[in-house]
Amino acid sequence: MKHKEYTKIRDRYIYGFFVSVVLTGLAYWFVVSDVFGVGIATAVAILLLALLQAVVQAWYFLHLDEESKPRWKTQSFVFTFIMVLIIVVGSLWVVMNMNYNMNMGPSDMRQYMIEQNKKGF
Amino acid sequence: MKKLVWPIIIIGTAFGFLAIMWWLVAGTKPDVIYPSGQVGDHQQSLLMLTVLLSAAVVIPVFLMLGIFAWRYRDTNKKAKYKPEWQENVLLEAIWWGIPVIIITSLAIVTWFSSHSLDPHKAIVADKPPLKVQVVALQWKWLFIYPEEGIATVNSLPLEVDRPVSFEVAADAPMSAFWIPSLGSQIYAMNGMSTKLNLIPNKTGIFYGYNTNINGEGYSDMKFPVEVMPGDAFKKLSKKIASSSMTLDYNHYEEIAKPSRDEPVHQMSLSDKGLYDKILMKYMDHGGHEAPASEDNSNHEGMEH
Amino acid sequence: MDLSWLIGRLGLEHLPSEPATIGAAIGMPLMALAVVAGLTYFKKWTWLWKEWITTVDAKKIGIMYGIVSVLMLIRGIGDAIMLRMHTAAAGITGGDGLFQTDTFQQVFTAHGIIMIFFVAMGLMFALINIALPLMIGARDVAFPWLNSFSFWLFAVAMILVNFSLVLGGFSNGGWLGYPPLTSLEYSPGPGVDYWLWTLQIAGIGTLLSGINFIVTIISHRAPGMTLMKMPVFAWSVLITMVLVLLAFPILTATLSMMTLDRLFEMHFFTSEAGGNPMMYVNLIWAWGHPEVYILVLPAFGIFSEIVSVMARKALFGYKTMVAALTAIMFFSFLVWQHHFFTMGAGANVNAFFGIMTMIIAIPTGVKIFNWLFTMYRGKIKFTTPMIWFLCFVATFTIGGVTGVMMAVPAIDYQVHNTLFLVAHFHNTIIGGVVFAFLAAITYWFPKIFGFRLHEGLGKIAAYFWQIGFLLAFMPLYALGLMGAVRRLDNYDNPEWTPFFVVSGIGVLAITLGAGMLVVQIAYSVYKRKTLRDKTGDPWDGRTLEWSTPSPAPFYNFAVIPKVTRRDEWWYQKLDGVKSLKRSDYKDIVLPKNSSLGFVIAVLVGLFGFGAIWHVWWLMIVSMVAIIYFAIRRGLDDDVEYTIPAVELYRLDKEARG
Amino acid sequence: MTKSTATLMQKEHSSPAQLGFWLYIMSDLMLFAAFFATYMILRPGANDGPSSGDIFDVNFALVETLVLLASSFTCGLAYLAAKYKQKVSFTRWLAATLVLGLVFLGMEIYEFAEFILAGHGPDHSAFLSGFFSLVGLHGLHITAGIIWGVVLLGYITKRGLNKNALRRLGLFSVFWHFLDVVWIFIFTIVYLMGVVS
Repeated sequence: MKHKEYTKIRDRYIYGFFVSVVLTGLAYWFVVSDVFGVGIATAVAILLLALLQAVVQAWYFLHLDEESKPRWKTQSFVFTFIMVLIIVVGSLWVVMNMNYNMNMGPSDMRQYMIEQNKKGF
Repeated sequence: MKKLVWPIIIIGTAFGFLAIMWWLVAGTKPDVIYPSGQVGDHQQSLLMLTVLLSAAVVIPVFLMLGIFAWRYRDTNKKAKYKPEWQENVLLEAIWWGIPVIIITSLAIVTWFSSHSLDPHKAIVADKPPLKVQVVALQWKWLFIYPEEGIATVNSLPLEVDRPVSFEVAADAPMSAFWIPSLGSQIYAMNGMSTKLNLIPNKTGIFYGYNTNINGEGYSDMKFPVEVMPGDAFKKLSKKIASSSMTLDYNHYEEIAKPSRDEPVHQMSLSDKGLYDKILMKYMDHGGHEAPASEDNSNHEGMEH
Repeated sequence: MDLSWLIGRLGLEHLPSEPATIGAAIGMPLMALAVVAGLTYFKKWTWLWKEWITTVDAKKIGIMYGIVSVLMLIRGIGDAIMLRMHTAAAGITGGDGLFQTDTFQQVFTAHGIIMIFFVAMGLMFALINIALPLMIGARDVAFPWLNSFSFWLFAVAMILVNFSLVLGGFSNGGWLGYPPLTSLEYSPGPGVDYWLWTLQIAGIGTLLSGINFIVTIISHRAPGMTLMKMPVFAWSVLITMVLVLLAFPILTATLSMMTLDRLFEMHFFTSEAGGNPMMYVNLIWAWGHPEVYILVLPAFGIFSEIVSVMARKALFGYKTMVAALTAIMFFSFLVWQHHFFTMGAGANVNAFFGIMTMIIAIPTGVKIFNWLFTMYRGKIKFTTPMIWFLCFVATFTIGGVTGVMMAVPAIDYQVHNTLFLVAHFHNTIIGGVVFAFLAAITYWFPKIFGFRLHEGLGKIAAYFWQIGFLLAFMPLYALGLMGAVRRLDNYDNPEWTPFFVVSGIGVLAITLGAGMLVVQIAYSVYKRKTLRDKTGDPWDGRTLEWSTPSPAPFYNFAVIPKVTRRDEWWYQKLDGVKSLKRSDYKDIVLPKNSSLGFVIAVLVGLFGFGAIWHVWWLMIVSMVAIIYFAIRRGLDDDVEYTIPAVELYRLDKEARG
Repeated sequence: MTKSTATLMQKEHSSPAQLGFWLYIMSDLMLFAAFFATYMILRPGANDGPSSGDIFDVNFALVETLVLLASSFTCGLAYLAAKYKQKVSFTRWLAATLVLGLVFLGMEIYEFAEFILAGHGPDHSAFLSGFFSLVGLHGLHITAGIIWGVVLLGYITKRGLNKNALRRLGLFSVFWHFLDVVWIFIFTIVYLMGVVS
């Protein structure tokens, strides 16, 4: 006794799964075959794909689109995401800035180390 | 009469307290309020500015607190009582508006002062900057003067009206290098070289401290800062440069051992790159050759 | 005979050597023994187990939070006395003060942890558990069992921090010990591990309570009470719990990384091998600043209630107060870098965070003006809570000003980590948080215990707290400007000695104030007959909790009231209170008591103890037991019991007397 | 979406347990945010050991991602079957979810073991500490999810798809979907961006 709704919801899951697989494959393809070359462009592209896939999953798998009026779950999800961005981007900005100022960040340290080796220390 | 008991107690206590504070503070010259360096002067004037700006908020709050509490006490029959009066757009506009104005002006001052008093910014003066490399050790300070070729422990001789460009690092838990009468403090950390620029404008003996706890002897890390005229400084640095005790990496290892209440040492510097070697202690265990293919053409030299 | 497989690094060498700590190490077990002996003598063990250890009634959990907090307040003030007597003695005798440096450093670290985590957070949860469900017309919190489990995590963490006195000592790195000082390289001992696990366990308990109270406010409000008809205290709790929900995971993450550094020698925050201690400072303050707003926002909520009731007037600008709370919630996550302006960040970074910090001062200022104008054209009763409010406004305003001063990076370069900073945060925490919670204890005491606290003694206690605070901390502002750095255990500048002596006298005055509180409670218990609160509404209140009899019955509301407007109870009294008819009583469902909250929390404590002393088998066994009991609780379906309407009607008649 | 299923979905979406668990998920997001930030800061700190480009195998990570995505899909089907009281297909789908979860966990443990045996354990450099802790934290969550799933399977086979079972299953499926969302960002930020730069 398969309800019409049963198949409708199942089709949503299938659709959601399919879109997610495509997005993952796309990101993988960007990286493996250097579609945008090495560097920032690829990083931004795959991050956008990740964000898109997160929204797709939240929409299809977590049923956020069917929430009732005050929509507490969607509001809290968006607010937490903003806070996650503030913490991650804020921390990166602050600590990278300090590393740069002390020009002794780990990557600069590696450069500095090479240069010191040349001088035979 | 009985109703005046509490107001008298409160006002009496307030005046008693102010008298104690006046007795304590009168006659003392706090370093931060009476600095002797250009950076410290700017910071002192900023402090006074914020006191004035916040007074515009604090004084009305204290006045209203006292007046409203006294006037609208329940035993005062003359006072009007309007229990439902809970909204007033004009009043809200005032105490959102005025603080916004005050904070905006303070924010503008903050933006410019943060850039002008940025410890990384070199101070322009007629004399060339004196280079001092500061190393925070376990519970003492090591000062290296690469150009004069001398090093001192727990004492910092400086030349008056000559900017000093400090490079601050550590070989100890996170510490902080601060001379209140000259201005800003900056953290000293292992394997990280931070910049600080100050300028002493008055001669005399001042004191520097470590403001970040780094273990047992943290309170003993107080050091004298002797600011002297140019020629006296040259004579002193020549005398130290010729002293028998020399500082090389091995002697440095001796000094770096944890100790408290370390007396002042003055030595000549035999290894100019000592400061970089101290930094390298915490880098990726240098020693083996980096991969040959490493292309470092884009590498700009490390400016000291 | 290497027993380390059995007892890890436990050993007699970890017993205390300093006379003061030996005294505490003997005194504390003796007190515990006295309690055990009393319980056995009066045969109260079953009563303790049934009524308290396994209870899920929010009010009882609130009382337990309160008892633990008051005990920890006494210990915290004891630590403060040790610190100030040491610095005063170090000045007078010119020597090294009363205690060894290591003990001094452990005392101020323990003082910081105990005052913030066990007194401030403890009193906050005590008051929220007591007042919130009653205020929003709820029968209990959303997850009663989770509430009991959170309390017992809090209690286990308290036991851990006090047990460090007996064995192993505590961290000496300050209340937020920065690596590399607290990394394995410089502090290999168990002290730092005690600190880590105390914070970790208390932090998880707080996070779970945060979730609990958000859901309570969102889904357990009385019918008709929309968010904008809710009391402002409930708003402050909702916003505080959102901050807890988003900030405490960062604390959990940072402490876990530090634990991994210390247990498995990883390199998150070590200075060598690529680690970055600055990341610890950045993360711990990303939690640290929201934490201080978590402490102060309920205090704002409490004073909004007290001022409105004592002035017999509706709170001025309800919408603005809620808008100010929301603004503070958002901005509190944008300012954390002002705790390390002097670490070496560029001018842009410092300026940005400095300006953000100043912006927060605006909504805080607005709240103070709204309180003042609630007093305007009111009829003010100068009861003890109102006295605390007057002390709060006077003290907190000074703290706010020095805060705005330190928000300017250029000034902070001169006053960071000095006694000026110490005076500032004591100003905002004692002047703001402690004054509010002491006022709230007096305010809600009759609702829980059925009798009021003695007014006269309360006012004297407030008087001593205020004088003690001014004497203890105003000299520190001056000392900070004279170059005195924080956490000094000896100094050789004779000019500073009078300041430290006056500050020592101030701490003694605060101790007198705290002593007066204990005397007040004892005397009020003795005089509880005359101080009995018969009406259930001793302060002529405005919110729903005053519509229940005092002491509030375990079911809070026999019939959940309908709410039509703000300050519902005030207007019900004006229109004449309609008494409940026999037919209004319905069957009600209440949660059953459960011992699993206590059991799992004790197991978590054992896991932490095992981690501190590297007793690996204890960690594994306790983790397995935790998972087992968690699953058993998870699958337990029989968690509620019903009270039939008849029984409820009888109980309610009895309670209304 | 007809009215009946909407109310069906809506009724159990706004219960306190659902809301409380959702808020726990939000706090878990912040926990992961702290580990992500630390990983990104410490990534250059390779302490002369291998950097991200040297040791990550993107193909291996892609397979892991698809496995977890599949298990998230089957978990959705399991919850759907349970809601329509189809016990047989529910048991099949939930078992599939748990097996895929175990495969994912096995692959992850294999990768960790491979690194440790090659001498790149978490205690060798900050980058490795960051990597092991971030991916390990997700692994711990997956392990907890699998234990929860097994217990649920046992409970439902014994007591059938009653109201309590559905409530718990709803929470489990939200937890499992959330883990897949977090893994998307781990796959992107750790593996893909590790190989790119």
